[in-house]
Amino acid sequence: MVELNAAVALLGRFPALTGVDLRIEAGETILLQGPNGAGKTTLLRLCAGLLAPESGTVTVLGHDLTAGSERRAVRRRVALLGHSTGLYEDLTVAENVRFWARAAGLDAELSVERVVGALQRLGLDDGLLDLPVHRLSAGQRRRTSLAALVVRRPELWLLDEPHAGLDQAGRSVVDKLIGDAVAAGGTVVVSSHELERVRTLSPRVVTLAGGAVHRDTSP
Amino acid sequence: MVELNAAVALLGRFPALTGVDLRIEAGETILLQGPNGAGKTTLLRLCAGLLAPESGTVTVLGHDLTAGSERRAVRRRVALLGHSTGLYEDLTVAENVRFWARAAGLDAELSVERVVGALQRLGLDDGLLDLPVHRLSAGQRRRTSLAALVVRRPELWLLDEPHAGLDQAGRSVVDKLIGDAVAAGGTVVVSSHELERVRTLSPRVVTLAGGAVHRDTSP
Amino acid sequence: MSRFFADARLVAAKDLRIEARSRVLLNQVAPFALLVLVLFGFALDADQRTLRAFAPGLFWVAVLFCALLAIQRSVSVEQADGALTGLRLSGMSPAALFVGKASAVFVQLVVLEVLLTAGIIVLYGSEVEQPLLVVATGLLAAVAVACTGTLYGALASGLGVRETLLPILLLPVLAPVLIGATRAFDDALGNAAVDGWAWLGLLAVFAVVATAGGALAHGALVDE
Amino acid sequence: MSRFFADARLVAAKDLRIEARSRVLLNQVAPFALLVLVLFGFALDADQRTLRAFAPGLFWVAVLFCALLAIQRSVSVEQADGALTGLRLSGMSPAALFVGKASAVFVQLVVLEVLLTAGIIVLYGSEVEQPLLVVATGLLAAVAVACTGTLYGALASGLGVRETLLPILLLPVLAPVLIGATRAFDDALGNAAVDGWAWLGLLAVFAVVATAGGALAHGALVDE
Amino acid sequence: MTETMETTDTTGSRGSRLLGVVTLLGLATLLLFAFALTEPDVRLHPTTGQEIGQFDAVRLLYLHVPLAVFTYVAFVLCAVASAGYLVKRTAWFDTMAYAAAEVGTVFCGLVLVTGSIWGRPVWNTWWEWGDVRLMTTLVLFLMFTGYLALRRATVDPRASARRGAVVALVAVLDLPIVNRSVEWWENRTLHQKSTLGELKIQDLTLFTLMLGFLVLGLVLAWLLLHRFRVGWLEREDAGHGVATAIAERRADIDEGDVDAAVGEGA
Ligand code: HEM
Ligand SMILES: Nc1ncnc2c1ncn2[C@@H]1O[C@H](COP(=O)(O)OP(=O)(O)OP(=O)(O)O)[C@@H](O)[C@H]1O
Ligand SMILES: Nc1ncnc2c1ncn2[C@@H]1O[C@H](COP(=O)(O)OP(=O)(O)OP(=O)(O)O)[C@@H](O)[C@H]1O
Ligand SMILES: [Mg+2]
Ligand SMILES: [Mg+2]
Repeated sequence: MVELNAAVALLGRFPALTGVDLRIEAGETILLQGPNGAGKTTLLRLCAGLLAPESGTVTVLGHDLTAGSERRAVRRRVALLGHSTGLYEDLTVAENVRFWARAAGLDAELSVERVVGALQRLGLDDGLLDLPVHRLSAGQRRRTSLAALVVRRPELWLLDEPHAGLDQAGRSVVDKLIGDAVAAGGTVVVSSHELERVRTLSPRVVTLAGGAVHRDTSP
Repeated sequence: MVELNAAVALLGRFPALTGVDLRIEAGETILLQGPNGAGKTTLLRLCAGLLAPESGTVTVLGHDLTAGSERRAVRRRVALLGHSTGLYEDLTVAENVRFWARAAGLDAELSVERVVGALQRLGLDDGLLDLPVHRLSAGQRRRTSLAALVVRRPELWLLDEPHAGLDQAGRSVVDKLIGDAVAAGGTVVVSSHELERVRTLSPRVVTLAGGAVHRDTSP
Repeated sequence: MSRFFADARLVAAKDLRIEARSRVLLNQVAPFALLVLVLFGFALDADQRTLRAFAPGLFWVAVLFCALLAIQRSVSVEQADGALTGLRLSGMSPAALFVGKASAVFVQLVVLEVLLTAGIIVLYGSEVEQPLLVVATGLLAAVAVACTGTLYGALASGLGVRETLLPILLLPVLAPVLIGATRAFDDALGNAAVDGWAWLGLLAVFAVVATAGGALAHGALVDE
Repeated sequence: MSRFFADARLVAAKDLRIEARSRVLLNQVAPFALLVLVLFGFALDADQRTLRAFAPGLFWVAVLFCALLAIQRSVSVEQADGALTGLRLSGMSPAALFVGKASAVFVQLVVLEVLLTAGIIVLYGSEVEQPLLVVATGLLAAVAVACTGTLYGALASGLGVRETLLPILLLPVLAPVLIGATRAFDDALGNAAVDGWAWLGLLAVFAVVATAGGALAHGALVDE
Repeated sequence: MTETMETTDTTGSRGSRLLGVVTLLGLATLLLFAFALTEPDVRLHPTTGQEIGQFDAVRLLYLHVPLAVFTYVAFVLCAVASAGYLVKRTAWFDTMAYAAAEVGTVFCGLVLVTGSIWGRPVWNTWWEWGDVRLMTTLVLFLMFTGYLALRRATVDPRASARRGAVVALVAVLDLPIVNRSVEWWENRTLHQKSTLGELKIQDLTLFTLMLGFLVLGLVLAWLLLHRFRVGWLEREDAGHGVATAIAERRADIDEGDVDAAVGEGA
């Protein structure tokens, strides 16, 4: 599913990943932890095909990401929740989610249905749907952003601190999302600083430090 | 110290606070929780003098914040950690903290000393000090932002999700900061979604919902 | 192919909707356009005749400045909160994205050109002698500017200094458009005995190259 | 009082340091300024003599456009990551903040003016006949533009549409500066028989009013 | 409830409706006088005997001049109200300032339009660069366009009021320049100087001009009244909206949801 061998990635000239070896099987859920600046965000972006590996090999969903065309190909098959929410401030919550559904290539009918489902699952109720995003609170934005991911039903989920900013109900929703994704055959990589919370999701915890895998509690 | 009576605050035309009654004594630590969109951020901004109350009364550190001049006066006596970090991207970590120390009115010598102390406390080690902020990871930014608060030694600390994005070590640092602030006679209001973590800090938990105090476990 | 156009339409519709919500074009860029004409009037301190003689050039300089604003805005909409990353992950072809963004800019430019034409007629006393040439020039130049601008917007995007970088990247490239369109207007407004239609040819070539080149190169930029 | 100047210096130094790091002025605004001169050359398609006659006006239009960029940047530095909130909480007086930000813009404008003066000498063949008048005009106009611009930057700040709103708010107000400075240059470059020193008086009045008014009004805006 | 609905349905009252009727009748009368009853400006050249003068174009006088004067009135009102707002910070001043700015901008636009149309036959151009009065009037118009753009772009009503007030106070500095420009720059203007003081126009012309002042004054008052009321009602509506929104928000709180959100009680 995902396989990295001695993968090095640069941000500017800084080696944010210094040689990562990691293997993730289909249907697995893995938890990524590590100190601030360890390279978690960079690793997720690398797996999403947004960065080119400097050296080493990165294979995701069968694509060898050293080639630009393969990086492009892999992107549509993964979903990445990043530190920023990727929403259009002047569009409403519903319009944003609808746009991202259509942008992912869903046709009009299918997208309507999925959008409604996603909004409900994220607990974005009717009062919020027609608010422009710039009027949302931090957690409401985050939920909208998650809804825009959920409609895509990707094969590989890369979630960078998905619980951040969410209230307890929101956190349970995220946990449930992850559970459902795995049940539907997806693979999930979750980075998080909240281990107590996240550890219930999977026994496998990968600790990054200094841009490399420091410990891997493979089962 | 802080006293709100039926305080209403608008964001645009939306009543983000619908009538908050709250009293905080000097030297107290209170934890603010509540669902996404409950109004936690708005309450903290109101207490910092950044918003004008629409109705009701807000008294902070003896200033009645219905008057513009009082809002201006209270601002220099509080410190607010918000959702955004308030750093200059092109300046280095050290330069940013130094600037904010000087901007708070510390003279040159005093600020040097405090800046060094603050950077150390936040675990921003020498390698990072001369990096421009745009090259930091999410958690490193957050630490820098906290360091810029710590140098001010304010009377009232308003911390909006101070643990968000920090690793375990960072979280302990924040807990220690709060403890030290209280020990030095300060008052601290902490909003957080991570109650398991935060509850050790203080027995008093105020739950906001719908822009008002829903429950207050005053001791 | 149908996915291509559906995607392009989706993106263009999204940008135009954001435009309609924020009213930036109507409330701000349009007044700015007129202002630029007025400033030229002040600066040249000239009589009506001089201004009329220079009207074509000033018109197109004004269009370029307004286009800069429109393109800045088009880029910053994607940048503000990292939406561009989302688009890169969406599987949409970069060419479709390009066509969509450029179309939205094109529509806005046409509106601005109509307004500026009214502006030079009233303020500079220009007279439209060959309406067809004016329309053709306006459309082709708008295509050229929209496509080049969208491409260069992508080049400058993601850099902290976009606001200032974009002008210096874009303006030199658009110099041929400025010259060609000015000459064509010189003819169309009866200012000078040049063959406007020949210059129109230049514009057409530029527009075609910008569209095709932009759609191709955009992939290399956005899709990295 | 000494706190006032210390704060103003702190802010100005910070802005200039950011400037020095990002090199926006040198690498981007300055080339843009020259580009604008060249574009005018293309657009007017005129011989050296015409260009020389219009050089003062074109010079000052170019300064205004560059000033817009510099001011946008000065605002966006505070806006990008919510630093303005920090400044409001710092207890710094809004007047000191105003003076600091305006000074940094002033310094940048002076650099640009020097560059553009070289530009019109080389590109348009202008000749400086009264250096003193040129310097005085340049300095006073820079003060006027920097102060007005900083005030209006604060007016437009925090609005999503700042990039487009600022020009239309600011340019009409600066029309007197454009006219006054152009006339003064007309005299100083020996283009027309106007009394440049009289126009300089207008600029001086404007500069004083802008500085005082700006420092006062800034409080009402920034400090809410 | 229904009663408040009725009063908030309209911005008029019996008085303002009466004013409206009078204004409309006045406008009709003015147009009748201006475009039918008064004579066109035709004189014979003293030596050649040719017909000279402004012919029918002169009829714009009756609109143009009163419009210009009432533009002044509206903008001064706006500035005074803005200053009042900055001192007193009350909604009344702000609503008045916004209303006066909007109506004044419309009037100012009409001055420009009637002036241009007049200039076309008389000066043989729509627009004359270098004419100081024209330019200063245009700048005035543009500054208030900016004012309106700013107000529309700002969601927070307080920020909108405050920022608008600053812009209005800056913009109004242009007014004296517009008015005095023809005196200060005598040789730089085609535009008429202030001649109303030394009127030597025939009776009917004078009467029509005075009628123009009266009627356009009424128009200004009428528009201002309604624009002010619209603004006021919007504000009140927003006020009611806030009360309702507060009630709704508080009613919306669901004990169970809150407990779930903060991870309690489960
Ligand atoms: C776009 C073009 C024009 C503009 C912007 C304009 C503007 C103004 C303004 C602002 C005033 C009020 C001046 C004051 O009382 O302080 C005014 C008055 C007047 N205008 Fe115009 N005007 C224009 C064209 C014309 C033309 C073409 C004529 C006739 C040839 C004209 C004739 C007058 C007259 C007779 C007055 C009254 C002067 C007095 O006694 O105060 N205007 N105009
Ligand atoms: N644009 C950049 N240029 C150079 N170095 C960078 C850049 N962005 C981040 N870095 C560095 O790369 C390293 C890894 O960053 P990354 O964002 O992947 O960390 P992270 O594990 O996600 O941390 P956090 O928990 O704080 O989010 C950090 O040490 C950081 O200093
Ligand atoms: N600019 C705005 N205009 C109008 N309404 C807003 C604006 N910003 C936030 N709101 C609304 O105000 C309410 C309170 O927002 P606030 O940011 O205070 O919530 P919060 O408790 O901090 O939530 P979170 O836990 O998600 O950070 C939310 O319901 C939100 O929709
Ligand atoms: Mg990270
Ligand atoms: Mg919040």
